[in-house]
Parts: sequence; C-alpha cells; structure tokens
Amino acid sequence: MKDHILEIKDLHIQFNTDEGVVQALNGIDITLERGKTLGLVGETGAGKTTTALSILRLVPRPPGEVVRGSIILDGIPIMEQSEYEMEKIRGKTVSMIFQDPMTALNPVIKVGEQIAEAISIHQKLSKEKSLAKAREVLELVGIPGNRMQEYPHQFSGGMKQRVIIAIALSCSPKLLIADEPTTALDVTIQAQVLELMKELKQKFHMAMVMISHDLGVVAEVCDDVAIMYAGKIVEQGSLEDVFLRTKHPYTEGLFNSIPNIDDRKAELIPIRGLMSDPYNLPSGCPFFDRCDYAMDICRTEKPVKHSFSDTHFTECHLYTAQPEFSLKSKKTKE
Amino acid sequence: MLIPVMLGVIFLVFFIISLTPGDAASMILGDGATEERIIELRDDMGLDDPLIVQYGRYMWDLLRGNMGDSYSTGRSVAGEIVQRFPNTFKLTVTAIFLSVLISIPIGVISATKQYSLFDNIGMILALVGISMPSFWTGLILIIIFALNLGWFPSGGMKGIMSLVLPAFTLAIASTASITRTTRSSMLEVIRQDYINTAKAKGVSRRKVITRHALGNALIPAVTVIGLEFGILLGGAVLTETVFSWPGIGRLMVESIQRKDTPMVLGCVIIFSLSFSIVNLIIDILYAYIDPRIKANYT
Amino acid sequence: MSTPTTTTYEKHTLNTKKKSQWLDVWKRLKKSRTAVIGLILILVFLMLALFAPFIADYEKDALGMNVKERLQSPSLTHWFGTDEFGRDIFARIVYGTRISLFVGIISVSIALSLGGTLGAIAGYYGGRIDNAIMRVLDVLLAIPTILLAITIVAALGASILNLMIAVGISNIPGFARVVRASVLSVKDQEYIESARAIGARDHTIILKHVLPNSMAPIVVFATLKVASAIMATSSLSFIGLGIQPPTPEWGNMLAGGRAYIRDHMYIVLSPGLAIVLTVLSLNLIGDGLRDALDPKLK
Amino acid sequence: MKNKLVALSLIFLFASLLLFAGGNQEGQQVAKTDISIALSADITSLDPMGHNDTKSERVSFLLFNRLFRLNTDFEVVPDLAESWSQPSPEEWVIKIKEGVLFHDGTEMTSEDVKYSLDRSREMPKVQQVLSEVNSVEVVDTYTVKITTNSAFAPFLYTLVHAGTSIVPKAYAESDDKFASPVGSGPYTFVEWVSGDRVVLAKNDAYFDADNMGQSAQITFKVIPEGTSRTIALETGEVDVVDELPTMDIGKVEDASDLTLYQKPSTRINFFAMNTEKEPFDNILVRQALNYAVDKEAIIAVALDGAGVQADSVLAPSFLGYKKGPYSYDPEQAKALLVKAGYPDGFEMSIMTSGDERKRIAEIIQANFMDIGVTASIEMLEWGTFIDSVLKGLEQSLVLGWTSNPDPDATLTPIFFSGNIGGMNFSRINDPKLDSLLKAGREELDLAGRAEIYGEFHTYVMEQAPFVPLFVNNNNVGANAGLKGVELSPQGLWNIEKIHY
Repeated sequence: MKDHILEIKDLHIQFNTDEGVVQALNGIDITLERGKTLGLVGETGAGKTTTALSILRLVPRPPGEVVRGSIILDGIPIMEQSEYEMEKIRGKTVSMIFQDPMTALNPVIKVGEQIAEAISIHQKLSKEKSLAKAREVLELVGIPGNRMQEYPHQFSGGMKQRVIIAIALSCSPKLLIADEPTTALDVTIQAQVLELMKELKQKFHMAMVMISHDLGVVAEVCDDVAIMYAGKIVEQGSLEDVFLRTKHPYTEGLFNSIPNIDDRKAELIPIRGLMSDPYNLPSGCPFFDRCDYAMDICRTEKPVKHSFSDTHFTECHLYTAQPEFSLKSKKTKE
Repeated sequence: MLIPVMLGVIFLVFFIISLTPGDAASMILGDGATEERIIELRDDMGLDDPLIVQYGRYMWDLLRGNMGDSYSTGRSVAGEIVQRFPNTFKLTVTAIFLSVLISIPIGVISATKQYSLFDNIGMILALVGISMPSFWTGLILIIIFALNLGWFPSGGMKGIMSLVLPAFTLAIASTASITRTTRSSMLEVIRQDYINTAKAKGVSRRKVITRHALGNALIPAVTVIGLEFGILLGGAVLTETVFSWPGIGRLMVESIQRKDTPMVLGCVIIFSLSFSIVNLIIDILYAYIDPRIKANYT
Repeated sequence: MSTPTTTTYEKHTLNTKKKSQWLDVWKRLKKSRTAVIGLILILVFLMLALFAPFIADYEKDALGMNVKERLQSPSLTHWFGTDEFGRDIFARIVYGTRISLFVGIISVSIALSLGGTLGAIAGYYGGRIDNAIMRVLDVLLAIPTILLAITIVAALGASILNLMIAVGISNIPGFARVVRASVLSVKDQEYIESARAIGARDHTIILKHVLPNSMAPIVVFATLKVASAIMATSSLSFIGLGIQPPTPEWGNMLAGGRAYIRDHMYIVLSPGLAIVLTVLSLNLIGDGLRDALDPKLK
Repeated sequence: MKNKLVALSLIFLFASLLLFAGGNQEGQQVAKTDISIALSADITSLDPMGHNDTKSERVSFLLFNRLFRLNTDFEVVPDLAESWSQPSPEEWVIKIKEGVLFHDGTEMTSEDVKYSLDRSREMPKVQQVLSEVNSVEVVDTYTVKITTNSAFAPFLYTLVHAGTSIVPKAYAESDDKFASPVGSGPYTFVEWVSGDRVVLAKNDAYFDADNMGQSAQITFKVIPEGTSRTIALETGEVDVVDELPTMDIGKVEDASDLTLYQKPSTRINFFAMNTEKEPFDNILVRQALNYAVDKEAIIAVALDGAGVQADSVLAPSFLGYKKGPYSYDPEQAKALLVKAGYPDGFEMSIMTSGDERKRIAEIIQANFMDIGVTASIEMLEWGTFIDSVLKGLEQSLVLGWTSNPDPDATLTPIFFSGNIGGMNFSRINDPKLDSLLKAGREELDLAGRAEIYGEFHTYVMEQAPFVPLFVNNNNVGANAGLKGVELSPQGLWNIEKIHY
C-alpha cells in the first residue's frame, strides 16, 4: 500500500435545481501518491471542477449535494470534518488555483493583503510578519515585492495568475489543485506559468491535481491521467498508459480532435454530437450516442470498470466481451 | 458635470414654472390693485422680458444668493429655504442612515441564506415595502403609534421622538430597495471566483462574507443608495405633509397651493441641488470602496 | 425582386423565434408562485375596472351622497364603510381602480413612446446625437422623479390630462436609458447588419428589427413603471395636485379621509390597501418577468 | 477594507450624533409660566402690514398696538388712543397716550402714527383697509388729524385692523424688514421658525398695566392637521387649540382636563348667483334655490354639525340683523320653478375653490338634482377662481366671507352696484340696495343705522341673490387649568390674558 495524499472513493454529487436534478459526479474514484501529479481531463461540464471543489468541500450547498462517497485527504476523512476544521485544512493541506485569473482575485483588496491573509490564518502570524512573508512568496513567483500595495486590476493576466499561485503556495500545501490554470492566458504566458508551477512543485514537493482539457499541458506536467466524461472517470492510468495504450473510445476521440504537431497534414476528427443532457443522463453508457464503437448493450447498461494493470483501467463495454480489443486509433502520440 | 447639469435643471424648472397661468404682479398686489400699479410692478419685475432674459437675471441673482421674494409673504426665498432646509436634511439623512443600517445586514443575511425562511420573508416584506405609498404608511403609523399607543407625536417637530415616525416612514421604501439590491449583488458576488479563492485559503465563512464579499457587494448598493436618496427627497414632500414636518417639502406644497412661484422654484432647485450633491458624494465614495475607479474628485 | 422575399422570410423567422421566446417566458413565469399571485391580483383589479358598472352604480354609489349614512363602519351593506359624505367606499374604490390603471398605463405609454424614441435614436445613431440626448436627459434625471411631476402639475394645473403628462414626462429619462441600453446591445448583432446590408431604412431597422429584439428589458421596466406611475398618481392626488374630487381616486380618497382617521380609521385603510395591492401585483409580475426573461439571474 | 469600514461607520455615527444633538435642544418641558397655542397654519409675515390673515393677526396683535381695538363683543375701545374728536364729519383728531415705549425703548410719537398709517395705505396686502383716508397730519407730538374722503360712520372700525398697527418709523425704515419686529405690544419677538413655531416673550415695560401679558412666554405651534392639533392638546404639548376640528368638539367637552370655548363667528358661507345671467336674472328662480338647499346637511358634512344655519347675508351678531323667510322645502322650490317657467329644471354650473367649499358645492349639487336642476361643479385654483369671479364668468359660486365688525365693511363691497366687477359677486344692480347702503354709511346715530340695515336685510333676502348657508362657530379647546381664555366673533381674543 503506497502512501496516498488523496483517495476519492465512489463519489456521487448532484445539483438540485428548479429545472431538475443534475448528476454531476456519478461514482468517481481517484488515488494520488504524494508528490505526484494527476491530470484530470475532460470537456466542459464533465465534472472536473466539481471534483476539485469537492476535495476542498467547497461544492456550493444548496444546490449541490453529496449523495455518497468518501474523500480522504492526507489521511483525513474530508466528509466528516466540521466546517471549522475544514477551514484549517483549506489553504494549509490543500490549496486550489482557479480557472480565470481575471476573476479569482478580490478586486477591492490589495494583492499583498490577499496573500498575507492565508499566511496569517494558518501560521498565526501578526499582520506585519504575514505581509513580510507574503512579499517573499510574491518574489518567489517572480513579482517584485513592491507591487504588494497594488490592486489586482493593476496586474496583467499572467501576473494575476502568478499572484494566485503565490496565494495557493503561501502555506506550502501538500496538495495543489490547479483548475485549468493556463486556459485563460496567452500562449506565451501559458508556458511561463506552467514552467513556474513545475518548478515550484519540485521545490515544495507537492502533489498536484491538474485539471485541463488540453492534453498537451497534461503531457508536459502529469504523472497520471484521468479522463472524465459526464461525471465519471472513463479511463485512468499513467501518462504512458493513457497516451500510448489508449483504451476508451472517448479518450481516442480527444486525441483525434487535437492537431498533431508532428504530422500537420493529419486530419482532425472531432467527436460528433454534444455531451448528454446532464439533467437526463441515459441509462446506459453516457457516451453511447457519440461512440463509433457503440453496441446494443451500451444503450441499456452502464459499463463497469475494466483493469489492464494496477494503475490503468477504463469503463467500457468493449473489453467485457473481448479483453484484447484494440481501438482502430488513427494516430498515437509517440 | 455638476455645474452644467444644475444650469440645465434651473433652466428647465424655470421654464416649466413660467408656464403657470396667472399674472405674478396682480398676485403680489392682491385684489384691490389698480391697473397702473400692476403695470408698474410688471415693469419692475421685468415680466414682459423674453424668458431667456428673465432666466439670465434669475441666474445672476442666484449666484449672489438671491432667489427672489415670496409672492405671498414677501420674505426672501433664500432666507426661508435656509431656515427650512436643516429640517429636511435632518429627516432625509436620518431616514437614509436608518435604511442603510437595516437593509445592508438583512440583504447580506438573505443572500447568504438564499431560499431560507428568513430570505423568503425578508424578500416578501421588501416587495411589500416598495409597494406602500409613504403617505399611507405614514397615516397608518400615526394611527398605530401616535393615536392608539401614544408612543410618538403624530406630527410637528419637537425633539427626537417626533423624528421617529416620519424618518421611519420615509425609510421604508428605500430600506426595501436597498435590501433587494444588497441581496442580489451579494448573491452575485458570492458566486465569484475570488470568493472561492478566499474560501480555498481557509478564510472563515464569516470573514469571507464581511471581508471579501461585502466590500464588493457594496458597490452596486452604494449606487442604489444614491438613487434612493433622490426618491427619498421626493418622498419627503409627502412625508413632511403627512407629519407636518417644517421642511422644504411642505414649504413646496404650501407654496404651490398659494401659487407662490418663486418659492416653488427655489424649493425644486434646492431639492435638485441636494440630489446632485449626494450623487457627487456617492461618486467619491465609490472611488473609495472600488479601487478600480480612478477618482477624479480625490 | 429578391429583397422583399428575403425580408418576409427573415421577418417570419424572427416572428416565430419571438413567439417561441415569449412562450418560454410564459412557461417560466407560470412557475413563479409570486408572479402568478401578482397576475391573479392584477386580473382581479382589471376585472373590477372593466365591470365596475355591474358592481356599483357610479352616480348613485360612488358619487351619491347620503349625509345620514356618513362615516359608517364596514358592514354588509357598505363593505368598506362610508365616507364623510355617506358615499360607499367600496364603490369608490372600484371606480378608483379605473382611474389608477388608466392613468398608470397612459402615462407609462407617454413615457415609453417619447423616452423610447429618444433612447432608440440615441442608441442607434450614437455619437453626437447620443451625447446631446443623454446630456438633456441627465438634466431631467437630476430632478427627483416625483418632484418633477409635482412641478409640472403645479405649473399646468391639476387635471387628469396634466397629471398623465407630468407623470409621463418625469419618466422619460428612465425609459430612454433602458431603450438605449437594449438598442445598444442588439444593434451590432448580425441580423441587424444583414438588414442594413439589404438596404433597409434606419427607421425600419429600428422599428422592425432593433426594438422587437430588445423588448425584454423594456417590458420589465414598463411593468415596474406602471406600478410607480400608479403610486405617483395617488401621491399627487393626495397633496391635491392630481385627480380632483368628487372623482374617486385612491390618493384623493386618502386625502379626504385623513381628517377622520382618529375615529374612523377604516376610511383610509381600504384605499391604501388598494394602492398597495395594485402596486405590489405589478411589482411581482415585473420581478417574475425579469427572472423569466433572464433565467441566468435565478 | 476593514479600516475603511470602521472609518465609514464612525462618520455615520458622528453625523447621527450631530443630528440627534440638534433635535435634543427642543426637548425641554414647558414650564407653567409659558403657554403654547396651536395654529392651523404658519403665519405669513411678521410685518403687521404684510399680511391679511387671521394667523398672522394673532401674532401682530401681541407685538403691536393699534389706535383702537375691539373687545370681545366687537365694540371699539381705545388702545393707543387717549382721546379723539370729530371737528367735522370728515375729520378725526386723535391723541395717543404719552409714554408708550417701543420694544427698543424709544417713545412712540405722532410721527410714528402718521408714518404707520401712510405706510398702511401703500402696502399691497392691507391698502384697502384705509381706502377712505385722504390724509394724515401731525398736529403735535402726540396728536394726529386724519381726513377721510367723505363722511364715513364706521371709520373707527377700520383703525382696529392689524394693518393699521403703529410701527416705529426708525425701525420700519431700517434694513431689518421685520425679520425681528419691534413693536409696542404686550409681547416681544423671540423667534419665528418658519413652518414650525413663533415664540414671543412678555414685555415687562408694557404701557397698559391693565392689559399686561400674563404668561412669561407664548409659543404658537404650527400644526396643520386637525386631529394632530387635538392630540397635541390632549397630550399637553399645547395648551390652547385655536381652531378645534369640529369632529373633536365632543372629545374636548368630555375630557375633564380640557375646556371647550365656543362663540358664533362673523364668517358667513354663501351660495351666490350671477343675476346678470340666465336663469338667475329671474327672482323666482333665485327664491326657488333658496328653498332647495339643505343647510343642515351642509353643516353636518362641512362642520360635523357644529355650526349655525345662516338665514341672511350676515352673521346674526351684526348691527340690524334680520332673518330671511326661507326654509328647506324642495316642494316649494319646485313650485317656484314651475312659476318661473322652468318646470323641467335647467342646467347650470357652480364655480368654487378649495376642499371645504368643494364639499359644500357637492351637497348643493345633490340638493339641486332633487328639484330637477343639474349642476356641474367647476373647481378652480383660488387665484384663478377669484379672477374669474371678478370678471363675472361664473354662473354661481360658493364662497365664505369673514366680515369686519361693521356691517358696512361687508355689505357695500358685496351689494353696491358700483362694485360690480369687484366683490359684488351676484352682480346685483338694485337702486334700493344702493340707497340703503349709502344711508347706512352716512348715518352716525347707532339706532338709526340699525334700522337702515334691518330694512336692508329684509329687502336683500327678498331679492335673493344669495343662498346664505351657515355661520361657523369659533371653537377653542384649552387646558382646563388655563385662565383668561376669551373669544370674540373672530376666534381666540386677548391672548395676552391667557395664563395658568
């Protein structure tokens, strides 16, 4: 048994809205070793952010509701903590970087104070000391300390994301969750920020959950990859497992729909159709109507987990009947 | 911005008031006046000059603090307004403080407990609150608290007790709409990413609301407070009438009944000026609570 | 010759799109309990206004005096009691509904057509025209709405027509702003571009394409403004500047009954409640419509 | 952010404190040496010649003196006048008391009297009061001679009007413009808070020991709302209510700690017909309408029953008063209409202004409907109303008239043919009325005048240009512990005598 920083088991979360019930997460299992990075990949609405928020227990309630499942973070059962205990965990054991740096900073509070706040909460430092420490962290992410006194609107997008990273790292958390940290940034800035994150991750020896829909980003920073679709993890494994030994048709679809830098002439094949209506998930496999390999059973029965190794598994009917089935994949990344 | 707008306001009001039928000179001189005296006075007052000339003269006098003399009492309009204005100020400012003190906490609690019983009752009351005409609310409060319970005087201005009912009456509508705005902007704010950022830092729930959410939610609330102040000034006309409060509002109604044109003009101008100044203050306050706005005033 | 076919086709699709949009809105509106309560209430008032002659006789019940039966408490014969002339308060409230709804709707129509035109022109043409119009409106906005209405009525004299003009004019800036904003939000969309591309004239574009597609916020605003126009009407009547007695109007009923509140409080209770319920119902509908038209705010 | 909030709340708190501190200054209890009197409207001016309304008059009477004054029975008694004589019917020589001091300590002389009377004839609000005066001359330091245009019997009555108050010449010509008026009266000016109150303090140097002010301070509180006035009286916030709302008469009567004072007034309310216009040129129509109006109903609605029915064109308290022959009799009215040639009635309009008169008009409208006459009510703003009436645009009108104490002061403006286009509301032009009025003005003997006016009443009611409606009562409510509360036909009188 390895030492896991994070263990999510059979997590079901739904949102009860006026229009109906949205089943956001339908049985998620994730395990992550200390110091490792997990890439969580999927389309918008697949449940990546909900998964991330559930680790901090920040899924808005109402309308969100945890139906069942457990999350163990650094040995602590998250679901059983009081709100007060959670406040001590957030920012200290686990921090999160949100998707849009433009909106993730409080516009009316000075940047320095926003960083210092976490420090003063978790390290019980005086205001001056927290600010001094915040300055160090700010400089660590490459921003001159004298900009502490400025407000977020005086920063560019990339700078803001650095500030957010500074906030997240200010108390040296054991797990960092990054929700598409680079999506909203210019491509050139993206690389810088990713580089910074990799560097800091090494330095602090953190585990990380990197949420992204960009497989390139994932390939660059992740050790393990989990592919999400309609509130389920349809395939999970090491980077090599998923990238080289792709098992799930959806994963294959994702690879087919990104440009191949090595083969610029290669045809892009988008996944047809749209993700199923989250208010009304089909009784069988949710990917059924978009899947090139769909069979009759897919319409009626939910697929079950099929393991290929200790780390690599998928949820697809294809392998129930023929374990040796191989996708007709057009391109496979080297 | 203030000065051109005020010039426009004065011209507009001057123009509207000039539509009043009836001859100012005969109004001042009364029933027994001779034709000659009327003509003489018309000439003195320049009533036969073009409107724009009369406006120019009025502005020139106004700049020197002279708003003319009342037709019915002959007293200086400016003097009368100076005497009455503090009373209106006392009433409206108390009412706006009352509104802010009540509405912001209720709005915040409602938003943080959206769809709770508190929220539902609060929002229904707020809606009823903006639907109640202040003069009626005033009458009902008089019936309950002055006539039946005898806790407060039913009118007049004598000590702090007499301020309670009129200020409360005046505050109801603005309390209701500031509550509604605070709630909805709070709801919007607490869905923002930076609130999640704060929570993810481990900031306690209470501090998330007071430190992170409120500061942002106040920005639209402050705008509404400014607008409400205008509505409040209008409401003062009615509230002062109901409660016999010796302010500018009642002066205006009485002057209208007496056809005392210069006094009506003076009252409208002073109301509009107060409203504009309040909005200026709001703008400054705005810059104070929202660092994104580069204040031109500070 | 292809131009007409394109436009008819386009209009057709737009219409069906609009129809289904309003159907959606209706469906969502029906789901809101408060909006339905508002609709039922306003329907009741509309019925009262429409069928007033079947409920009570105008001459005999609403105007006819019976000094021997004056100031009677509510009873089976006089549901809401009688006033100082011995007139039936219920009958007067029923006929008052007609006045209030009529004045409310007409004055909002005035404001909508004048303010809407200004707003549409300002928003559509932009630039200097926009600037000029908005500066003028800033002046109007600097005078609190009800005060502007009072000033206009004070100058023109109290009559139902002048009242509607006053309330209408004082609401022009609000409508101009809303229409301008919504015109701005749709004017650069593609179907407007395409209409322009096929050579449609400006006023055709504004009337046929821009306005219908920017209707949603205008409808919400108009609904809420009818409520405040009704409130303004009764406020003005209360201070004697609105509907003149003996015509029954809620505000002047309150003004007339005010002297009797100490011993006959019912005399001010029912007219006030009538105002509150009408205004509340319109506010409920307005709120409901806003939510229904803009579901993301929920 | 936190600091800002703290700062903001401090500002709020500070501002509120300021506000409340402002409010507190007025919170002290009124001692028993001070009295306060509720007025239904604010005064309009502190200049005795700058107003012509009863509220301002109350204050002017305390601050200033006139040459003569009226007692509670409306008899002329000397005030500043020491003695007077009439060398010829047009000449009045009046000597004032010596040693009368103005509030600023200067002594009053005949210069002040001349100045004041001349000023009175110039000031728009009151210029009509002394319209009969031709000139005022100074005879010696304490004597003036006034010459009238013609022999004018009721002349002394004109000198009781507040507009003939004697003001100090030096002060009146100063720049103060009566902002803090200086007079000679039993009370001195303290403050006027516009729309709220007027405060006066006792003048210890008052010249007339018999009529010294009794309370140390008198505050007039403006309380426009009737019910609020009564409540203020009940709670002790005020000690006297001048115009007690009629509906609260019973309450004051029943309360053991309050006393009700009543006296018929000189204010008469009437319905006048324009005798130049059809069908009111027909005397039978005018008489018919005199039978048609239910005055009891009007009194019930307008005065809550607390008034006196009017049976002629003046209040009963006037010299030579006689009742007219009419009573409420719709059948008689119908019969007269038939006789007049209007068996099916006719259509007409009633012009008036103001809420109370509107209520009266509405009842008249209903009464006329019973005899087949359809009346519409035309409500005009006061100024426009008077304007239209002066031009004779109306068919009929409802109006009230507060009379000066001498019958001539009311009857000549209203019924003299020379005043058509003026206050002759019915535009009646009748030689007999004219000659009776002239005789009344010139007859100096009281009994002779009474006889002349008696004949006038009989004749005018027969001609019926008016339907007299009612005479108000003056109703004053006061704390039962108060002494010296006196009423005249014009309401609260001799206020300086009121005290605990």
